[in-house]
Amino acid sequence: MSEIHMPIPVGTTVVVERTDETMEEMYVNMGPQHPSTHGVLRLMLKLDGEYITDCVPYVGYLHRCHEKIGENRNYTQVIPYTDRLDYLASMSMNFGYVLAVERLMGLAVPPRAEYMRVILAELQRIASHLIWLGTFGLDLGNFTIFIYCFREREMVLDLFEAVSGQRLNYSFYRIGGMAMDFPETWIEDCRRFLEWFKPRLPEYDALMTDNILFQKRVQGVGILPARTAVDYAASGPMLRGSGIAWDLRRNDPYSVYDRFEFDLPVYDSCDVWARYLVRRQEMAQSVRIVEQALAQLPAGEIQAKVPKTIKPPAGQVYARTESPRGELGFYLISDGSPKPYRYKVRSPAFVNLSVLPEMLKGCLVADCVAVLGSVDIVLGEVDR
Amino acid sequence: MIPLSHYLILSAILFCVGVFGALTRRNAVAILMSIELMLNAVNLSFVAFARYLPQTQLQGQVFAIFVIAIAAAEAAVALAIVLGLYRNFKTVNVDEINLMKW
Amino acid sequence: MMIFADLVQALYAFTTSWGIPYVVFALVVMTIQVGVVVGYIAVAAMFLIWWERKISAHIQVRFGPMRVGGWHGWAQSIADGIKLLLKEDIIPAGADRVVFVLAPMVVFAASLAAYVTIPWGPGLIVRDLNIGILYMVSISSLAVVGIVMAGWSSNNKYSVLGAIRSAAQAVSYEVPMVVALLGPVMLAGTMSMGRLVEKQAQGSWLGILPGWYVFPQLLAFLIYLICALAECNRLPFDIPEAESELVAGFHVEYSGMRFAIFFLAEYANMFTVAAIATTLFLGGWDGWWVRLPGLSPELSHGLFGLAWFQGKCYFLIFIMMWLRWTLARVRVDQLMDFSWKVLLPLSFANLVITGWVVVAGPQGRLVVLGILLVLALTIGLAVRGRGRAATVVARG
Amino acid sequence: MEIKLAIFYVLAAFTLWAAGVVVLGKNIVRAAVALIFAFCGVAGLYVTLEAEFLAAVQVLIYVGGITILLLFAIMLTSRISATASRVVNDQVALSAIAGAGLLAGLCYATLEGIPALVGPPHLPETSPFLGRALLTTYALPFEVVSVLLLAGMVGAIVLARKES
Repeated sequence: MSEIHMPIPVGTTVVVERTDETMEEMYVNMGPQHPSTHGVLRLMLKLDGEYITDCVPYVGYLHRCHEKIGENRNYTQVIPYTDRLDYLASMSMNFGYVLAVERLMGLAVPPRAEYMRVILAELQRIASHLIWLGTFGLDLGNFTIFIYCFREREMVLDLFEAVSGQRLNYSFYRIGGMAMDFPETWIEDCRRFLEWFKPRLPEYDALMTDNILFQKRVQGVGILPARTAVDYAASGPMLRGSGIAWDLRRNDPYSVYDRFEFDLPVYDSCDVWARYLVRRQEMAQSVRIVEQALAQLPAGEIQAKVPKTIKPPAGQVYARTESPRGELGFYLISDGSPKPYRYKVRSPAFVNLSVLPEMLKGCLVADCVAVLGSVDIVLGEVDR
Repeated sequence: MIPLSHYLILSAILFCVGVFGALTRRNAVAILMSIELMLNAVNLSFVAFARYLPQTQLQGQVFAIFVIAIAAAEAAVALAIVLGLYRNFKTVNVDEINLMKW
Repeated sequence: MMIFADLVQALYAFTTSWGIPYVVFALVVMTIQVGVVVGYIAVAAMFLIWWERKISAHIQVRFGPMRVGGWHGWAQSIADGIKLLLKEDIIPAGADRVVFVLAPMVVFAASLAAYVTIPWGPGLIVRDLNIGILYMVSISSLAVVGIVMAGWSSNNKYSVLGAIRSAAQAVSYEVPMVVALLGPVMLAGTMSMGRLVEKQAQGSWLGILPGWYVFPQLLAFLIYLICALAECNRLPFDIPEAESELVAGFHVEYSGMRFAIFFLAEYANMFTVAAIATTLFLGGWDGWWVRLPGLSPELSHGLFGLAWFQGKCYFLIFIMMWLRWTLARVRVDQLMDFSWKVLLPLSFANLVITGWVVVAGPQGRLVVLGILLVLALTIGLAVRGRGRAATVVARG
Repeated sequence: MEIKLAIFYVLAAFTLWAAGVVVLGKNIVRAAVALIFAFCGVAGLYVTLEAEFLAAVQVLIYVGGITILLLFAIMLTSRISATASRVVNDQVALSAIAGAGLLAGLCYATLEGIPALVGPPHLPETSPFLGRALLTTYALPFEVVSVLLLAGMVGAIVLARKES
């Protein structure tokens, strides 16, 4: 048997010799074409029977030089590229980027635009968590929840379509405001959706949370101690599932998040179950935020005055927002020209993914998909 | 009616095939399989006698059941031994496992 | 059924009158029987595939197939079958060709052979073997051999993992399954499928309930159903082919016709286990019947029996499908734990209690006592298994 | 009558062919598959001997249990994509002689030592009889076998588990 060619990262212990394999020590290549790697992630698993003794994630199959492209476009032109980062939460990506540019320019955004941003970002969080819940159910063999979640997500996408004309890559946020105001009756539609959506959450509970088989699959699996989570700079639901109450919307409030009342779901059992519950509760909290924002929504302008060609003063900025997956950071250096001198994305999914091998050691193959599902990666963001 | 000798000779052939296999195969699992063949051959004789000697009150079949039960226990233990061998020697070829030889 | 026997008699008289030897006659009868069974499996499997798609769709607020054939896409399975037949038959380069080709045949032959002793109606059975239920159990245990062969010969690690899982699962679940089946066998005092049904048709429980063994043997029935799910590799026990973990498990390298045979065998197996459960626990073809106008009582009974049997079987299959589209998949170690630590002790308890009741005589009180004891055990175990909730540290 | 004889010959040839593959087959998995066929052939022979119960038990235990275990062990111990270079050891000739000698002896004993017996045309149903025999006359061996099985199970677990 010839040895297969594969790049082996320096410092890893996985050595690939296929000639001598038995079930006692076997290497399984999971992905990039695998139903549960959520895209083109590739995991090299070292198995002892069904138990995983080592795991190396290989990323980069979706790399498209996002950051280099960003340095060759002007500030406004980068917005559509950010859509493609986390294509399941494009609104949040837009949000983070325009916030960074606005901080760089020292630009104040009209209040109505700020509220619109929060409403859309929280709806986006609901949509993103719905996809996560559906695919997580699928990973564990429950197909029905997938369809249920997609039904609700379609409704969110309808709302987004009514606002922006797009269903996936919205490019709706603008530097200094929003592209357009909400269309007529949109606010009523949104309220109607929220009223419809709230009773759906107990339905998901009945199908997933309260199901003993599901609980057995996720409890005590993929343990991520708080210390390890902090060491790896994990963020978002990963961190909150490890018992650390850290949410940028609360700990480093941006936009108008300090004006809303919402709970921070934190669970400290550090397993897949905790991360599941965090995301599950976050959907309810997002509904609360959207409701408050709709109630407080002020009238007025939606776009600040910005020059035709945006030339931020020379300097640097790091703006971070809480995307559905965790801390999304945009780091920009301006040299006063219309294009960013340096543009860097701190992508939450990539950082969270790096903890995966820690969580997988000693797990079964079946747990692998559960743990990976609980990380909630989007390869567009991981690979950039 | 098929003569009893047919069954007995078939059983004898099967048994000897098993003996040959048990003596010649290198793989421990294959040796085990040959032994299972031998046990089956014996069972075949038992059942044949039970059919042709009704005055024995189906003793042959009863014994065949015992043989099957013991074969199951034997297989389980033997396979555990094979696994243990494999862990220690990284092979299950019995002629390579010769630590006790000098 | 008398009609059936009469038919065979008439055919025999006809052939002998033409001077055709008995061998030819026997072969012809056997061929017809096999043809009928194979035809039934093909049609039933196609129906089940379509039905499962409809059930899953309606559980998931969809419609499922709606186009092919007009009314609710009834011809979808036929179209899919034709598609699979016309697909390229691929054997992977590294595969062990002989075993690879043989594996689907073994699986299908196993599920086909089990149909021999299914009692379709009063007297309507291909061969009423006196070891009927044992035969069915042992023949269906052959299927796992085919699965292991498929998994190994594909030369794919996912399929090997699937095969290993399948082997472990089959070995574990066969034990409680057989022990659970012993309950009704002990009550009836026979292993023949036909006589098992007749015994149930004659008796009655507490004067009002039909004499089906599901009432005194509720626990055995539930254990059997769970084991049957595992035996058919259905969710929540479909770990040998878990698509989100092992892609497709043991049949990951199969395509076209060979895959179709695996698929067909899966649905044929579902019917087999439903038929076993119906025969042993739900009284088989036993049920209410009237004489149809213009037909002899025997024929009407036979037709009603056929309908009852089919109805009960498809009801059980519906439950299996319902479970599949509601539950999550269990993990391989949980599967083993559940079999050895829960099902096996329960089935042994059931066996002991049943034996005690059988020996003690047909006293209604004892039976009820047994049921209660067993139910208490079940509930106790189920309650004990409630999951622990994670601690919440939510802050307002 | 000739049909039964023909069936016997077919089954016998099938069983012996499968046994031959078990003993001489190069590929260990194919040998195991052939072993399954051999077991099924023997089960068929049991049916011709009107031992249906034993035939079913044969399929259930040997095919559904022991061969699965064997395949399990093969998968755990042999390399996943390798063919064995040499399957037999150096004693082939000696073993063949021993086997042939044994066969000759057994055939001689069979043909000369055992009278041509003629059984009854049909046996009564065997399973009730076997059940009664196992729990009365053979109760002690039955219990001993069950203890043996338990010991075997415990032993197998102890031997196969990893020290961790």
